Amino acid sequence: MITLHIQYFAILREQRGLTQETLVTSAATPTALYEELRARHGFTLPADRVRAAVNDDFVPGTHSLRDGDRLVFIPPVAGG
Amino acid sequence: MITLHIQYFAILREQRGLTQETLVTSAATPTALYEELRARHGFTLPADRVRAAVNDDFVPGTHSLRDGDRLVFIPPVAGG
Amino acid sequence: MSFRISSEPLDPTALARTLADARAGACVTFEGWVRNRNEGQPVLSLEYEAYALLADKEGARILTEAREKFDLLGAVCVHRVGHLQLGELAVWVGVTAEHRGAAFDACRYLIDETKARVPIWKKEHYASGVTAWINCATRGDFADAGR
Amino acid sequence: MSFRISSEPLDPTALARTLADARAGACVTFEGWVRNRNEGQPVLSLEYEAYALLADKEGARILTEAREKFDLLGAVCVHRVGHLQLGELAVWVGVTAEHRGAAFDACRYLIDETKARVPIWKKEHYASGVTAWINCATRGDFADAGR
Repeated sequence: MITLHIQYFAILREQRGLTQETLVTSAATPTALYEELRARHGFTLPADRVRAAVNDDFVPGTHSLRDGDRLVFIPPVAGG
Repeated sequence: MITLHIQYFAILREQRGLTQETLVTSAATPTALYEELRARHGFTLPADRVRAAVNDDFVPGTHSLRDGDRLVFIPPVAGG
Repeated sequence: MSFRISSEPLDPTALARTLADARAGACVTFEGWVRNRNEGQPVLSLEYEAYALLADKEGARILTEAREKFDLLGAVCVHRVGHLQLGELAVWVGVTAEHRGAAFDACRYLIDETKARVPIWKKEHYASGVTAWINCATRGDFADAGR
Repeated sequence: MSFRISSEPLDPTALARTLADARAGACVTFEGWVRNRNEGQPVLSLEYEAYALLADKEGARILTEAREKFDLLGAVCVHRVGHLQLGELAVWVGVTAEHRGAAFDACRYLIDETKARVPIWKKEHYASGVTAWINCATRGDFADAGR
């Protein structure tokens, strides 16, 4: 189990009702954690539309999470 | 013979030393008149690099000039 | 060259002044304004939210790319965050170059890449009272509206 | 939509204000500045001279073409004439549109066509004391210089 600090923005912030939280998880990757949180909190965005950042850098969804990482899930940006 | 009012701009104004003049000519087209003036005043631009306007509209070099026309020879514009 | 996020209103005149350069023959600017409709719906206002730390990093990368691709002299990109009203300036991009081709191309590149890649989100408030995070609909248009 | 020749200095802030439009999401501007070199020669100042009656007509035609080609909301093009110093604004083009693609394309079209077709001439004054009407050389570069 690892401890992660998660920060939420935009639609995820509103759906979670929090700007940040610290949690203990067995999820090994951002995608695995997102699926876990999505099931728990009813996030409407599927995992393939959400990018991840660890310690303020983009990472692939398969990135190996480490104890103490700061994680942000990034909904689609404003675009057009 | 027709009477024409000619206005000069930019390099032609400087080479002619006048901003405008009225003259009587047998030239039937802008190109013919330009060649006549070029020989007389030493304009450096060849006729094929100068456009013509009659009564404030672009015309081809072969346009038929009429008595009383206002004529402008247009050196290459600033471009770039 | 600078990229930044601003929670204060943008001042185009002051921003343009920072680009003054005796070598520059061309200055191209892009301004993104809050407009009164989007895809047919009347819009009342917009909220922009940014993940500032990563936005700054990604913005700096985009500026570096632009400098490599185009023959630039200067470039500034500033994006507002917060609640904006109709007509307000949401983003300002200004580029200087010796010649206009590079200035146009670089300005276009900067705004296109910023909109596509920088973590800034936009929420529209409609006259109907509904709101929607743009590009976050998942079950047809505006499926997430109002949540 | 307007095109004009100005013998007074241009004020970009005031010009941009005339383009305000609640339907517009994008405003692209081009500024042409007097730069300190051209093709390797140090430039001290520039003179612009226009054949105003025909310039106004040709400018109006270019605006009409742009409106037909691109999905514009507003467009303004103003060109200075007279003797300009380094850093001064020689030409200002501003375009508004719902979307930025049209605004960029139209702004580019307006300045490209204006420079290619509108009867406005430019004379450069060099540090060497020589002057030259640009594009009017006939026997190699700057053959007409100083005449």
